[in-house]
Formats: sequence, structure tokens, C-alpha cells
Amino acid sequence: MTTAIFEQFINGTMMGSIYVLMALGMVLIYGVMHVLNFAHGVLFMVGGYLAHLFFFNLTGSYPLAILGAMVSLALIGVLLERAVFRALRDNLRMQIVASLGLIMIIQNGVVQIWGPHALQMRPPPVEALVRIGQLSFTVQHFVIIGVVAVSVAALYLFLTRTRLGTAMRATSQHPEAAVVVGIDPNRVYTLTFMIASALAGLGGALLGPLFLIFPQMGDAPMLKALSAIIIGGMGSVPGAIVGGLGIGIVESLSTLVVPTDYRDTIVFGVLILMLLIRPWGIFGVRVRGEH
Amino acid sequence: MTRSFSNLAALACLVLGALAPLIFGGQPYVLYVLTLALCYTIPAIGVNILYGYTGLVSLGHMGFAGVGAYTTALLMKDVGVPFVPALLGGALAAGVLGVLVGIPCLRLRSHFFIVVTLAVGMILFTLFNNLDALTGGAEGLPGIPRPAPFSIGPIDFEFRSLTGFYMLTFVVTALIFALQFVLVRSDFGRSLSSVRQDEALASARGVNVFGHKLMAFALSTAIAGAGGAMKVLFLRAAAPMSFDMHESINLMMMLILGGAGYLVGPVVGAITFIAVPEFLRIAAEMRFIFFGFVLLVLARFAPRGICGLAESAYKKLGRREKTVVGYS
Amino acid sequence: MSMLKVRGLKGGYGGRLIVDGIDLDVAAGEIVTVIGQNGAGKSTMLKSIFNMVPVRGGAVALDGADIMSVSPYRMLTVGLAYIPQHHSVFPKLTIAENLRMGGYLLDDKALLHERTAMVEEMFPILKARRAEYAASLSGGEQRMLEIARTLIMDPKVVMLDEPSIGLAPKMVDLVFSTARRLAEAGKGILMVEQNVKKALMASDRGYVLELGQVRIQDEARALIADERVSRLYMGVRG
Amino acid sequence: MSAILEVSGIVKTFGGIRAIDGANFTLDHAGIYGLIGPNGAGKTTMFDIICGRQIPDAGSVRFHAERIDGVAPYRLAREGLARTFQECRVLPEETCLDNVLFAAQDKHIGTELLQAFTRNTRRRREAEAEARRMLKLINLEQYADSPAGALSYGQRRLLEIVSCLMSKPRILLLDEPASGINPTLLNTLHDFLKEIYAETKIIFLIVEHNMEFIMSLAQEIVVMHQGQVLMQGAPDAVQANERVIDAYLG
Amino acid sequence: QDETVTFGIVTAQTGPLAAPGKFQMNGFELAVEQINGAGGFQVGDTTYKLALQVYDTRCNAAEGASAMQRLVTVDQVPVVLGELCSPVAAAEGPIAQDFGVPLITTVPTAASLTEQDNPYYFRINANSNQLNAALAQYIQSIDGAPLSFIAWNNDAGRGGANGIQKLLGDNYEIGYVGFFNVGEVDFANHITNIRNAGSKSVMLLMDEEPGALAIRQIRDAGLEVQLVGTLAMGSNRFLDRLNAEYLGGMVQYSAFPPNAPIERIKTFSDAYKAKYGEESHGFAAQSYDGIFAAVEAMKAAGTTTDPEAIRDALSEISFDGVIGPIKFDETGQASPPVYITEWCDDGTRKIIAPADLAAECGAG
Ligand SMILES: Nc1ncnc2c1ncn2[C@@H]1O[C@H](COP(=O)(O)OP(=O)(O)OP(=O)(O)O)[C@@H](O)[C@H]1O
Ligand SMILES: Nc1ncnc2c1ncn2[C@@H]1O[C@H](COP(=O)(O)OP(=O)(O)OP(=O)(O)O)[C@@H](O)[C@H]1O
Ligand SMILES: CC(C)C[C@H](N)C(=O)O
Ligand SMILES: [Mg+2]
Ligand SMILES: [Mg+2]
Repeated sequence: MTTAIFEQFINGTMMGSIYVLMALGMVLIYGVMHVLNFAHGVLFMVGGYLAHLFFFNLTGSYPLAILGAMVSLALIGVLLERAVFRALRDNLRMQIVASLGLIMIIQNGVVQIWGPHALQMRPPPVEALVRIGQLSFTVQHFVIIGVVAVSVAALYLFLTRTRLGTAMRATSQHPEAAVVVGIDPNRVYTLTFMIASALAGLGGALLGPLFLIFPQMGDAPMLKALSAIIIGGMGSVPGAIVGGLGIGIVESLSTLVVPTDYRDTIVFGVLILMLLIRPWGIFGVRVRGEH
Repeated sequence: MTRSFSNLAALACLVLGALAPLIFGGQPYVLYVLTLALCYTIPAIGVNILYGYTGLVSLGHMGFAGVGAYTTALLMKDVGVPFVPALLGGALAAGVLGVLVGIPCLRLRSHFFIVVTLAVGMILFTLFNNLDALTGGAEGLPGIPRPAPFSIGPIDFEFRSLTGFYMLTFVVTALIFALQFVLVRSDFGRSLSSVRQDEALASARGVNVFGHKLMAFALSTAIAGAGGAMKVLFLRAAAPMSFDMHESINLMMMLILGGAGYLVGPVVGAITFIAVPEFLRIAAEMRFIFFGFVLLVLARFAPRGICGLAESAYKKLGRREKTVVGYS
Repeated sequence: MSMLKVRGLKGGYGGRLIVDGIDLDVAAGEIVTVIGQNGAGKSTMLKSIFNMVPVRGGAVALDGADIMSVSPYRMLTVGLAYIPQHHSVFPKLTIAENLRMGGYLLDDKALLHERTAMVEEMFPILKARRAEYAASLSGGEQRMLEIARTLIMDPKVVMLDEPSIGLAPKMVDLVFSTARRLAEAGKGILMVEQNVKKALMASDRGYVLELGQVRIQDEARALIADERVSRLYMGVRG
Repeated sequence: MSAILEVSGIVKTFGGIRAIDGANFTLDHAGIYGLIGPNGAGKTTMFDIICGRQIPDAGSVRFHAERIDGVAPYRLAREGLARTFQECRVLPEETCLDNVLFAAQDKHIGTELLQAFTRNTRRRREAEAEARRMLKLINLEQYADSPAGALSYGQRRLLEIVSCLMSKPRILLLDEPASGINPTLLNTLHDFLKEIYAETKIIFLIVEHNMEFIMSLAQEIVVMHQGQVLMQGAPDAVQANERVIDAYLG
Repeated sequence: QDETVTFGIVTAQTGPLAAPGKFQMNGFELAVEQINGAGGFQVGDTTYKLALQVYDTRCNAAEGASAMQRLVTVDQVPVVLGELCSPVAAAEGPIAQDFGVPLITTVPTAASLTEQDNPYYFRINANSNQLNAALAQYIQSIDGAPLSFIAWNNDAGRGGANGIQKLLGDNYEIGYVGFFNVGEVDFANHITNIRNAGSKSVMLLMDEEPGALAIRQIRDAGLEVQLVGTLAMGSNRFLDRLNAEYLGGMVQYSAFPPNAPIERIKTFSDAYKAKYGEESHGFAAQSYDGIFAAVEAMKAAGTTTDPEAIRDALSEISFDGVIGPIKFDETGQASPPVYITEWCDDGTRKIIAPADLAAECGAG
């Protein structure tokens, strides 16, 4: 049983890392722009497809493919912010409509371009195995955990140590005041979307090879990430990290004791329970004026 | 929202709806799409009470619709209960579940409540899919009977034909619409509205915010349950996929698109949301790409939904200057 | 010489003109206060000068240069600062980070340090609590921080929208004396106030705004003495 | 006879901050009371506690000898405890008339639902007439059918106060009613409150930083400082008190 | 001058089942191309060309029903074919009955579909009972207990896993049963449980994409179990996703072994490969046969427009399709053979059941 727990712990950490990447992007966008971007999952998926494209058709190198996917996604993020979300800044309702519109366009567009069948790519870290006792994991498992850890650290440093990062936090807290001190909010919004999309792209490029690249590959991570940012306190970066990892691990460990067809029931049941016990999220603080 | 606009729009919908069988009698497909749209209008009215008036977002409402649907379907199919009590039973089951979920969860802050509804919706879907013995599981529940025909005096009512079932759905929808009308125009509706606009103020003025939310949630889940029941009676088959998260999100979208907080928002939204993709069938694989663009355009140019657009057009048309808002 | 020069300014929201042709001047070293009934358009006037309303027209010049088409977030670079009516500190940034954001447009690190040091000397409380969240400051202290923050860019003119709102009497005095210190340092100060008497007493000149237009303009002392002004805008019964 | 409102030993902390630190005061008889103190003294928090919006960590609040701390705000509101908010709250989408009517309506869910199905137009019309009369008193009658969100700051404050009065409270708490209001309009408000008090003898408890306003309006002033009550007394006494001057008036 | 008959098609062109939908469409289109290429088909004195009116159902019951409604009332097709998802077919069936237009489904497997007393409902493919029977029989013939399952949490997966367990009976030791949602691709937790259960064999009830992944993860985790798969896993496309060493010894049921040494299968497979550049697929073969069943029925009924007559003819027809002899029983269910094939070490397949069709490596 302990080996099983260990195995599931590693798997959960790996999936949790992916959720963290997604959650960070969503929490940035939500925190800075108050946009709940349901389309984040399809950006993740596009990341997978682009990594495939870069790997097979352009570079042949997996790290370059990841980089290519991230850069392309960053550009797509800029485009989306400018063309779609900027005009809807203060209209939460229509942001939801628009992001669903985007999901339809992108998901079906991908099927038009790449066909409905799942793609596969197997860069070296997916082929190579690490044996720990009687267990074995692909190297990719650890690559994912490591890359995510580094990205999270980098993002954290960016947000707290740099002028631009501080400006991002400032804008999220008080957009009008940001203008008054000379921050161009549009630039911050574009930057936010760019970073968030690049993170989604990174997620897709990391997970796609381990599993499959297909049009719905972003749906589940998006949902889990959404849950993660909510239990993390909506707008809290550490909350998103703990929430994402927590969901990944709970979901993996739960399968040792309950039938897998009830896995989501467990995950979401735990979520509900947690909210009932700590109604303001893990990291959320209760602030005056909120209810 | 101007009252005259709302009343006018409601009246127009009612008249058009009642006349639809005459207008589209020769086009069963159109009538079919309208019936389906009405099946979504009902739960959308539920969401309107919850979101449009009370300000609570639910991303799991089709789960509650599913509870109503399976309850009604099983009552009619396996127990042989007649339509009206079965429908009420379905609505009741969904409403009771709404209360059970609402009591612990409605005290949560709004965005937590969103995720709770999402979670409850997922859990309900899992149950529909996995309880093979009860719900038929993933293979669905085929063979759900239509309401039995009956006659009052010389007039026969039957529901197997499209026209018959359309009229039945229309009557159910109209009743629920009337309920919505009465509720939102009452003191109760004003209290719900105050909860949406400012909870702290509402409770300082004596509104039992939790109680009102619970009532709104119960009503809205019960109405959704009735809608789900009509849907499976119409399709004569129940499937878990008909009540999954995507459907719940679509329901929310319908309302927003039609115009949340407008009496006829659910009607307009459901018809748009059902009819446009049907119309786009000619576009085959491209149809959801087109539909996606339609949504983007609407989001951009109809910030308060189609009803909002219509309302401003109506106001321009009337040019009836009300009291000038401004300084003294 | 007039530092801030406003001519025929118009501004409003979606089709409604709230500010309707205002002429106004602020010279270096002077405090100018604008008063008027609630809803007269005072806040809108400041926002229009700062290019923060959707509809606007007229001319605004700062130190001789036309700034009509400068984006709000570029205003600080040309020397115009604005402190909105509602609190505008970044609540969950530390005080130091708030000051850092005040110097967002400053690329010169040395200059930034110098100015921050200067401002911290001016407002010692900010230095003492620099690592705390701005939200932990009292209302009056937050006003101080807002003023301090704009000073990092060394603006020529500072516009304040009801700086005394919600402040205890002691704090009000502190804010007005700070304004005086800034004026003495050669900056032009443009204030909007409902605390009319105290504000005018702290000012050099004043404007009375009504329905988006300037009704009266005069020396502050003269306005206080004006019987009609005191009756209509200062609540003096008569 | 017991006091009307009795606050004793209230403590309230937020994280590390002791917003209220053992405050005591009593309002013995009907009257207009002032509550003053420096920024952050805990005045608004005190209001929140009296109205049930915050639950104190320690201490008690009694209203006509009955303990009311921790009772839900809506229950207290139904018991006749009304308040305005420092940041000024109205229902922005409703018209001014509806704002006032809303304050007056019975908010028991059962009654509301009953009303939905048995409309009593006569009673509704009566309430409307009363509401319009109130709006007229504060010069807002021409805004009766405009959404409250379109009002200017000062008018919104007046609307909020009138709404509270419309619910026929037994005690009314006003949080900085004068802030941001033009002095001339303030005179109107001053007279209006005096008039209402003379008419109804309900109790007013008013937080204010505008000394001129509160000192001429109130019969008794409570001074808070750093979460405690510094003193309670007649306006003259308060204004002369050295500690008050030191901490607050400057 | 030729007339054209239009068949209605309901299938998933978008959504999560677009991939199997593609195979289904390939089958339909190949049949149409062949029939039209041969000059059409003759009913009475007229030669008819064939056309398809295709509507997307996204595996959504309401959409399926709308599409069905549109086909029978707007397009007024004489026959409708297709569908992938059982619950959607369940909603389409009653409309077929209401409007008296035969519906021939070619992929959905839920047994209940043909138990609704609906004379207008026909199913060309084996239903879950038939598939399960064949599989259960095979499993009992090997020493595979305890047997574990990893199955899609949908109609096909749940139907299979539950049905086979029932057929195997209470005495047969079951190790672990795990379901996963369509679109999920992480099998780690199932593998852990399978290992814990000490399973000797594992049934994979899913499509080729998750199937390939599951097998790789099972083998990478070092589990030495007998793998039993579905028809999606006995193809060269599947081999491309993995490699032979992962597959050797695995068996799967198949509605259609593309390389079987049977003439009609060979012909079909070659034509399919020529047109689509890949190995043929069972869904395509079933759907291909569906078109021919409809055409045969029209010929027999002597009409292309009278759905009633076509229905009657359909219930009578009997012909050799590529998946086997096609004949509908009184419930509208056909009984094509269910094959069991096994992967050889060189990456080819052999047929091991039914016994009379057994063939060597390279034939499956
Ligand atoms: N964002 C806005 N959209 C539309 N109208 C607005 C907006 N902000 C203010 N107004 C209107 O413009 C008018 C003037 O508002 P403004 O805030 O400039 O007044 P003010 O003189 O600053 O009043 P106060 O002393 O109460 O702050 C008011 O009638 C108000 O209703
Ligand atoms: N929800 C809260 N979370 C954290 N701190 C709070 C909260 N509410 C109040 N405080 C703190 O409690 C103290 C008292 O606040 P309160 O608002 O009651 O003061 P006040 O006397 O009303 O001041 P002002 O005159 O500025 O309105 C302040 O230091 C404030 O920052
Ligand atoms: C692959 C899927 C389309 C299978 C289908 N759900 C069935 O019933 O067999
Ligand atoms: Mg103002
Ligand atoms: Mg206060």
C-alpha cells in the first residue's frame, strides 16, 4: 500500500503541477482584469498542438518546441486581449459569453486543421523511464514537476521583485490609481494575458507528449484549475499553487479507496466540504466590504 | 428595465407562442425546434430568477434539471404516474435537492457558490451516468412515455404528435413564465433584487438575505427540474449528457445572451441559442466556428443581451423623455 | 505666470456634458480651490483635465505646453498629478511598494532613490511603516501616502479631489498644511473641496462652479467675505 | 428604567488590529447622540457590531435590556434598528421612489409571497404617497422616478437617510451623514433631522467628523479613541476636554 | 437521365466523438462512391445515384433528435443511417417511428435500443450483449482470473464492463474495475489498482487513442498481464501509436479484421486503403454495410420514396456484407460475427475466433 500511495503521490504531484500552471494563468487574468477566462483550457490545448507542430515540422527539438509553443501562445494571448477582451473589460457577463465563443471557435478550428484524431508525440523524456523500486515513471513526470516549480518561482520573483510585476499587482488592486501613477493599464492587461497564455501553452506542451494531444485535452485541467483558484481564495497566487497541487494529489490518492468513476465526486465533494469548513478559501482573507 | 418594454415583449412572446402551431403547422421541424427551445426556456427562467434577479450564478443547473427529468421519467415509465403529478414530483425532487444544497452552501461568498454549483452539477452528472440500475446509466433511459391523451367534452388532447406536445410545453412554459412575472414584480422580487444590488444594504433594511437566497434557489431548481422533465418527455429518452456541465454553462449563456434580468430574456436566449446552431446545420463542421463568432459579436455589441439591445431600440423609437436625470 | 491653463474645457459621460466650458488658471506656488454644490461637476472637471472622461473638448496647457491629448497615464511625465476623490492607495502593496509605483515612470534608479528619500523625510510616518501594507494606514495617513506618491515624479501641478473627506479635524488641518508646504515648494495646487471654509482659508484663490460652469472667481479671502457665496456654498444661514 | 442602548466591554480584533478594545457607553433616553473620534478609532466597527454586521469578540450590546450582539442584521432591522453606511449605500438600479418603498415594505418571505398573489393596490398607493411626501421633504421629488445610481453623492446620502426613516425605526445610526455634502445642503439636512426628531422622538446616533454639524445637532457626544470610549458628555464639555482636543480636534 | 436518392446521416462531426464519427463517415462515403461509380443502382426501371445529407449530432440527444427531425420532415429522406452514441440513438428512434422512416444505426451498442418495440429501428452492428457473449466465452477459455477492467465511463465502456461481469458469473474472480471519462488520459491510478489486485488479465474497453496510452502505461509500469481490447485496438493505426513489443500476445474482439483472408473483406479493405490511405476500420465497415442494406431494401421494395415499404423490405433482407451476413431479427438487430484476434510478435494479427474463420498471423 505504501508503494501505491507513493506512486499516486508522484502522479498527483505531476498532474497537480499542470493544474498549478493553468491556475496561475487564470488567477493572474482574474486578479488583474477580473476576467474569468473559460477559454484558458483551449489555449492549453493549442499549446499541445503547437508543440507537436514545432517538434515534427519545424525544430525537431523538444525544448525548442516547448519554447515555440510558449512564444506562439504569448502572441495569441496578446491578440485575444486586444481583439476580444479589451472591449469587454467591465462586463463580466459578456466575458463569459465571449470566452465560450472562443472555445467553440478554437476547439472546432483545431479539428479543421489537424483533424479529429488525437495526435501523439514522443520526445526523449517521455520514452525514458525512471525506476524507483518496483515502480517506474517516465522522465517527463519529473520534467513537468521541475519545469513547473521553476516557472512558479520565476513568476513569483517577477511579481514581487520587478517594477512591471509590482505594477501588475498594483493595477489589479486599484486600476484607477494605477493610471494616476502613470501605469498604462492596457499594457499591463496585455502583459497579463501574454504571461497567462504562455503558461497555458507551456502546460499543453508539457502534458501533451506524456498523454495525447486532442481537442478536449484542456477541458479537465481548466475545470480543475478553476476549482483550484476558487479554493485558493480567488486572486491569491499562493492559493492557486496550493489549490492546484492539492486537487491533483487528492484526486490521485482518492482512486486508491473509491471507484474511479466516482473520482470527480470525491474531488468536488472534498471541495465543497472544504468550503463549508473554511468559507473564505485556503488563502483568502476576509476583508471588510466583501460578503 | 422599463416596465412597458417588458410587458410588451412578454405579451408578444405569449401571442406568438400560442399562434406558433398555426403559423408553423406545415413545418414540423420549426415547431420541433421551438418545442426544444421552450424546454430550455423553462430552466432558463429558473436561472433568471436566480441570476438575473438575485444575482447568484449557478453552473450546475442542468444537474437539477436532470434530477427533475429522471424523477418524472421514472415515475411515468416505471410507476405509471400520470403526467401532472409526475411533473410536479420532478419539480419537487429538484427543489428539495436545491434546498438541501442551498442550506449549507448559500452562506458562501458568491464565487465559492459558483464552484459549489459546478461541483454539485458534476456530482449529479456522475450519478446519472453511474447508477445504471436506476437511471439506465451511460446508455441512457429509452422509452419514456409521452403524457396520456385525454379529452374534455368534445375536444381531444394528445401529446404524441408534435403539435400536441408543443401546446403542452407551451402551456407549462406559460405557467412558469407567469409565476416568474408575479414573483419578480412583487415585494419578494424587490427583495431579491436588493440582494443582488447590495447584500449588506439589503440585510440592514431587514431582508433575510440567506432566506431569500434559499427561496430563490429552491424555486429556481424546482423550475429547472420541470424544464428537465419536459425535455426528456419530449425526447422520449434521457441521457446523462443532456444534463452535464456543458449544458449548464449553455443554460447560463442562453440567459445572458437573451438578457439576464429581463422577463423575456430566457425566452429570447433559449430560442437564439437553439435556433442559430440549427440554422447553421448547413455549415456542417464549420457550424460551431460560426456560432462562436456569433457569440463574440453579440458579446461585443449587445452588452446587456438581446433584450437590452431591443430595449434601447424601443426607447429610441418611443423617444419618450422621462424625468431628466441631472443636477438641480 | 499660469502653470496650468484651462480654456473652454468641456467634459462628460456618453452624450451628457457635465463640464461645460470652463476657464481656469493655476500659477506656480498658489493653491486654488474649486467649490460648488453636489453634482455641480467638480470631480468631472478634474477628470476632464486629466483626460479621464469619455467626452471632452477645449484646451489644457501645462507650463505652456498643450497637454490636451496626453493619455492619463502619461500625465505624470509632463508634470500633472491627480489624486482622486476616493482612496487610491494600493491596499495590498507595502508603503514602500506604493512609493515605488509612484516612480513607475522613472527609469533612473539613482533619482528614484533620491526622491523617495526626500519624500520619506517629508512624511516620516511613511518611512517608519514602510514595510506595512498601505491598507493598515488610517484614512488621513493614506491621503499622505497618496500625496507623497505623486511627489516622486516631481509634478508641477497637483490636483486633489476632496482631500479632506472623511478625515478627522486634526487630519484635515494636516492635509491643508501639507498642501501649503507643496505650494511653497513652487508647485501649483488645484483642490476641490466641500469643507469650504477651511479649504478657502488655506487657499490663495477660489472658483465657484455651478452646473458645469464657473460662476465666480476671486481671491479666497474675498470669496469667504462674499455674503452670497457664504450663504449658497458655505452654509452660513441668513 | 433601563437604558435604551447599552454597550459594554466590547472587544473586536481584525487579525492583529484591536479595532475596539473594551468600549462602554449607554444611551439613557431618547435624543440625538454624536459619536466622534479620530480615524480608525472604531466608530464604524461599533456601528457594525450594534447592527449585527460584526460579532464582537467579547462584551455585549443591549437594546431595551435585551441582548442584541450577534443577532442577524435583518432581525435587528425588523426590530427597528436602522443604519446608514459610511460609504453610502442605495440600490443603484431602483428608482428613488422604489428605494424608499423598499425600505418600508414588510420583508418576511411569507408576507412577500402572499403579497405577490394578492396584490393590495390601495395599500400600495398609500405607501407611495407617503414615500413621495418624504422625497419632497428633502427636495428629491423630481428624482422620484430616476434610478438612484444617477444621483449626486449628497443626494444619495439624503435618500439613504430618508429610506431608513421610512422603515419607522426606533433607533437610527448614521455614519458620517455630512461627509462630502455641501454646507448649504447640510443645513437642510440638519434641520430635517431636528424636525424628524421633534416629530418622532426616535433615537439618533451619529458618527461625524464635521464638528460644527454634530455639535449643534447632538445633545450628547460619545468620544472614541483607539477602540475605547474616551468620554461621554454634552457638546460643550467635549469640546473643552483637553484629551479630546489632543487626540482628535487638534 | 439519372435520379438521385438522398439518405439522411446522423453522426458526430464535432465534439469529443468526432474521431469515431470520421470512420463512420468514411464508410458511408466509400459506399456511396462505389455505388455511384458503378453507375448507381436500379430500382424498377430507374437508375438512382446516391447522395447523403449529413447532420452533426455531437453525441447530444437533443441535437440528434433535431437532426433526425430535420432529415425526416425538411429533407424528407426515405431512410436515416448512422449515430455513434446509444442515448442519442434512443432519442432518434421514436422520431423514426413517429414519421415512419427507418433508422439504421451502425455503431451504438446499448442492447436496450432494439428492445423498444420500434419497428423502424434497425441496427447493423453487434450489440453489447453479442459482443459481451463472445468476449466472455474467450475469457473463460484462458487462464485470466483475476480479470480487471479499464473502461470508458460511457455507454460502450460501462455496457461492456458490466455485461461481461454478469456473463462470467459470480464465481469468476474480478480484480478491479475502473472507469474513466472520455477525454481523460491518465491511467496511473488504474494501473496502481490493477497491480494491487494481482490481476492476470486486463480488459480495455475504450477507443484506440486512450487504448494505446493505457497499454503503454501498463507495460511501462512493468505489469505482465494478458491484455484484452476492443475492435479499435486491432489495427495498423493502433500499431503506429505503439510498437509491436507492447502489443505481442494481446487479444481483442473485432467486428471486422481488415486483413482476414475473406474475399469481401479484402476487397473492402483495399478500396478503403486506396481512398483514405489508411487501414480500414470496423465502424467504417459497419456503416458501409448500412448503406448497402438500405439500397438492397430499396431494390427489394421497388421504391426509393416509400419509407414504409423500405422498412418492410429491410426487415426481410438478407445479404452478405463486409462484416458478415446481414439479416435483421424481429427486433431489428443484425447478428454479424464477432471475431477475436491476437497480436503476433511481428506486428501482424491472427484470427483465433470464431473457430471456423481462424487464420494465421497477417490475417487479423
Ligand atoms: N461615471 C458617470 N457616468 C455618468 N454620469 C456621471 C458619472 N459620474 C458623475 N456623473 C454625473 O455627473 C454629474 C456631476 O458629477 P461630479 O462627480 O462631477 O459632481 P461633483 O461636483 O464632484 O459632486 P460631489 O461634490 O458630490 O462630489 C452628476 O450629476 C453625476 O450624476
Ligand atoms: N474588516 C476589517 N479588517 C481589518 N481591519 C479592519 C476591518 N474593519 C476595520 N478595521 C480596522 O479597525 C480599525 C477601526 O476601524 P473603523 O472603521 O471602525 O474606524 P472609524 O472610527 O470608523 O474610522 P473613520 O473615521 O476613518 O471612518 C481601523 O484600524 C481599521 O483599519
Ligand atoms: C466509440 C464510440 C462511438 C462507441 C459508441 N459509444 C458505442 O455505443 O459503441
Ligand atoms: Mg466629486
Ligand atoms: Mg468609519
